[in-house]
Amino acid sequence: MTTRVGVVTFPGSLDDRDAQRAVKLAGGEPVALWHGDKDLHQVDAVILPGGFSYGDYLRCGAIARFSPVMETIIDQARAGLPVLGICNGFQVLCESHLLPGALTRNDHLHFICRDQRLRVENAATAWTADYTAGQEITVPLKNGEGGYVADERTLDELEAEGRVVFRYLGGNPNGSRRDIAGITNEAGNVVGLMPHPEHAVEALTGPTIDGLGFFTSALRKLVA
Amino acid sequence: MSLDTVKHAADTPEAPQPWAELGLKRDEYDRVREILGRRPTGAELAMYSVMWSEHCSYKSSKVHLRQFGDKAPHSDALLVGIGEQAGVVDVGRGIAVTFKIESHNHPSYVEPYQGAATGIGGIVRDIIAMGARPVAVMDPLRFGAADHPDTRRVLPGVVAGIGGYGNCLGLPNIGGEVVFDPCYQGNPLVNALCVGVMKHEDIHLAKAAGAGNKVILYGARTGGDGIGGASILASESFDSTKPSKRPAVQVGDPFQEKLLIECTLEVFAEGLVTGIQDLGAAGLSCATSELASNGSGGMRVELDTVPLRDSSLSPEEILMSESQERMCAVVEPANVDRFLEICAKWDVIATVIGEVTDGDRLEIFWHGEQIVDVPPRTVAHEGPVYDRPQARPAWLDALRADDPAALPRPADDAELRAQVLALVSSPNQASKAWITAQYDRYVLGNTVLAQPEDSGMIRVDEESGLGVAIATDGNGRYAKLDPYAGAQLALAEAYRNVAATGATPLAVTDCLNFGSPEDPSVMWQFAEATRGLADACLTLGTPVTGGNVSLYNQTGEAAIHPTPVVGVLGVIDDVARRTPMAFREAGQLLYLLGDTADEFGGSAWSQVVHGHLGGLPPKVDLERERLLGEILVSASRDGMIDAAHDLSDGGLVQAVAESCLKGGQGARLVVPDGLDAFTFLFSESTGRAVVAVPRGEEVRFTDMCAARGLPAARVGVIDGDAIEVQGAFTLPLDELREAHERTLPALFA
Amino acid sequence: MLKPEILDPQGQAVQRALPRLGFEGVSDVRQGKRFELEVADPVDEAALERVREMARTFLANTVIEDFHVRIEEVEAAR
Amino acid sequence: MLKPEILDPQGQAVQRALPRLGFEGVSDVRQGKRFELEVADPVDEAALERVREMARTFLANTVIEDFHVRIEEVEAAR
Ligand SMILES: Nc1ncnc2c1ncn2[C@@H]1O[C@H](COP(=O)(O)OP(=O)(O)O)[C@@H](O)[C@H]1O
Ligand SMILES: [Mg+2]
Repeated sequence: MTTRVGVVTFPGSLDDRDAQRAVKLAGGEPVALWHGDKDLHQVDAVILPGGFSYGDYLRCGAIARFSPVMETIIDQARAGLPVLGICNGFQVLCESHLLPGALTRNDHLHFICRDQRLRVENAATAWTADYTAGQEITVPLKNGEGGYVADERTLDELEAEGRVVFRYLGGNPNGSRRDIAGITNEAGNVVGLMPHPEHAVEALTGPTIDGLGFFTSALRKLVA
Repeated sequence: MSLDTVKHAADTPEAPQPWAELGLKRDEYDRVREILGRRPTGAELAMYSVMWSEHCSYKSSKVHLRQFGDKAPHSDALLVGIGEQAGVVDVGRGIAVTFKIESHNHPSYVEPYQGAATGIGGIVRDIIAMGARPVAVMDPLRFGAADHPDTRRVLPGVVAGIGGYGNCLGLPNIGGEVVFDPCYQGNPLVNALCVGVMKHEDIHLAKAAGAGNKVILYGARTGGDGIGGASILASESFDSTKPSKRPAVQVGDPFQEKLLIECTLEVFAEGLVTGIQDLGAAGLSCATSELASNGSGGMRVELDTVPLRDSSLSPEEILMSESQERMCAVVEPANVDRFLEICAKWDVIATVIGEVTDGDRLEIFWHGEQIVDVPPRTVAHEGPVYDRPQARPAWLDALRADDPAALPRPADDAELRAQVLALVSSPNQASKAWITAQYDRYVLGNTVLAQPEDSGMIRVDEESGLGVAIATDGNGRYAKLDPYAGAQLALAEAYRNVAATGATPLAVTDCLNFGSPEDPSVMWQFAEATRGLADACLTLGTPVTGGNVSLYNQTGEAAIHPTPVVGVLGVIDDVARRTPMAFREAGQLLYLLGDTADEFGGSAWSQVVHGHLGGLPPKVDLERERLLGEILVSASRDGMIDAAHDLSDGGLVQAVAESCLKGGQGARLVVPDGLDAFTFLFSESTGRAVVAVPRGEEVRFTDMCAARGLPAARVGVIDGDAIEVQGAFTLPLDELREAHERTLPALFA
Repeated sequence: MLKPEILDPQGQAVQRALPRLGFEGVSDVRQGKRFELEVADPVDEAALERVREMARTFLANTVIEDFHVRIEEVEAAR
Repeated sequence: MLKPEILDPQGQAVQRALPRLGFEGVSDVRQGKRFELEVADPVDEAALERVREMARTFLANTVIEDFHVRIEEVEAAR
């Protein structure tokens, strides 16, 4: 039986099809989930994709966070369901308080799209098991509000508990505190990051295929 | 004053009307009266005045644009030709592609962010109205001098607006242009191109056939935006108690547009639509009259059912409003419920505002009273047509006589090297990364090539790898020297850019940006350019499928350079065989394809080094372009080249610099026999490209060129970490990169 | 704030979300920007005029936005 | 408004630009959001509390932002 990975579409989601393609290339079965439907249709994991849910009006992810599907996801995530939030999805996870901190306007005030080098700091989460700690990968980054902020105590806690999953290399692209590109919750099942692994799964269209590991990690973990 | 009904208009033939303030000429107003057999109502006057404006009726350009149809080369690939919102091209495997370019110049000067954003919004709606899913956008831009203070206001706003809207819609930006020239100071050009993909059977045309079918307006509520000056006059003269402030600026809502795209594609997919039309310029006036006119002719609209954002709007204003993110569909009664259901799913407001009738009149009612009763064709398609006087400009001979041959050339190798650095760091030739980094090029996951490349390339079929490539080009300096040749050079360059990536050019869209048509010398430029483009399209076998005209780009007496921007679309059966521009592997040999002559009229060198514009632009040789294109496509198909970059402004050295920087590899260049280093590096002769040939493929490649009669000179090798022109100078890549990349951030960051 | 006649997509999105979150009875929402400028000296009429000028030429885009300037004591600012 | 300890790049960019435009003497600029909610009924304490709740849970992200709520008569609103 193949592993079913749900990809949520909110009004304004953009990279939902890309996330589905990445799941398929990794050998899983993508399942489209609709924001207005509370039912997760027996998926084994969920991806909150990139985009501009509700136009990113108010704050990125703020309106999407209150959608019916998120109610279920928040419950299930607390119970251990693997959840990956990419870019806008990361913002939704922070707004939902599944992950601490918040994402703010890039310090240079521009939207930025570039190929970004990252270091995998934690290879023990549900979504990074196929990497090794310290490994460097390059995947696209594209956002206008990607600056990760949290108070010092939270930052120290994240560091101490090894919950910083990715750090920017080769220049901080947005003013994120401590070069943080992605984090996880205490249990390691919920991961959020600003860069886009789903855009680095095919040599033809991505700068690398370094992103594939996210999706194979989750599948392997679930099958095991 | 009370409602100006049809009956009231018939009863008060002598009531004064503000036709002049609305932009109509005396004889145009008289024609409206003649058509109707009475004076128009206020609402009718509003409709005629916007629909007969230059922008909507193409009244000055129509007689010239006809050539694109009359001289169109035969093409089996053309499924829908010129005349619809956008042409449709068959790319094989049952897939069709539609693409079009449009201008949003003036609004972007007034309010750069919103002007540019709504420019993207408008062109995207054109594409969805054809039934296609938009898959990419491009943005050819022109600004005033790079260091002018107002450019600091306009450029960052325009770029943020294009990014803000396009990124939020989820459309990758795959290319465009950025050109600076003082002639665009008060008239920046913001052109936007969108490309969409559909199945052959899904092509939808804008028409309202079938009496009883419902007319549904869906999308944003109608507000008072974009009515501008006309509305102030209209509402003041029709009813002076109304608040007269109507914003000329339209604000875009990309989120609403994203919903509109998904919702529209879903109603198409379920076959619920008989006819469809986007609301752009002239809003409901345009949509209702064009839908009716393209159908059987009759339509009845209850204007008071239109959902409003501002309840104080008068019927005239509702008809003229250019509120964004709206569409109009014609739907069979049996499908209406399902249509509304899908709209509700996407949170899109949808309202039945009328129906198709079996008459031949467009009738509009306001709270039960008739305020419009017109033959729709007379509004939409039978506007005035002018063959305006043309005169070859008096200054042209002097300009052409000012030959760049007289300009001093570099005296020694040190000066040559300095001029290369000056060229690659000049605003027009410098890296555009500061701009393009603000655009998402990855979304949708099908972008195979994006900036900086010769063309953008998108995969349209994941199974087979079928793809399309698009490039846009235009050189106002060339066109100023010779508009006929200038338009052809724009086409030739875009064609060459598409071929350089390995795609076969198929079709053309164009945006003709000119000054005032009432100036005979501008009109002459326009006539020359359209004639040149039509002739060249015929020779190259690439029909014009659609486009846009933007006139009155003029400050006082001074018009912009004539600026025809040409977009070429090509097809490639497997995107895995694309040819990128980066030099990637040391040891590969570099060949210069084509002939290099001493041609510097309108060149980047003459502009950067001497601030000069004069002489004649480089010679056009379309047969050569076609041959070069064939060689580039064959070489890509047979794996004979690893990189290709077309030569255009800045010449060979600019192209080599870009390919080296992109690939992180240096190059050793040798000046071929019969050329001096200066001409070799800077000449802008057309029909040329530089290619990198892998070791072992040289013989096969050069034999092919020789057999087909294309000159191919070995000019160097990929090697090291500098550009070295043997016997002249060496330029380390680091120094080159710094010079190339610092310019725009220094000006605008 | 955006002028009343200008479309405010952000405010609209917020307004549409409110009933879903259980907040009824809000008939319109408009979203704008708020700037807090800290100036050391007591704010006299001349200083205020300079701030207004700043708002007119720089902080607000008067093509589409209105603004108003208000003085707050530091304690009251938050 | 962003909490004082959170970096405000927009406010900073504004502050840095001011001297270039000839406006001196502004020691700090912070940029935040302003919402105007229109409610029909007279705003009593219960209604105000609902608005505060709305701000706390939705309009502001209290992880990084502070807010305050103020009543304005419609005429005074602009
Ligand atoms: N405004 C823009 N938006 C997107 N891409 C752009 C823009 N301006 C330039 N580019 C891209 O930068 C690259 C270099 O531009 P240019 O030198 O004008 O190309 P060419 O000379 O081949 O036409 C191209 O890939 C072009 O598409
Ligand atoms: Mg090129």
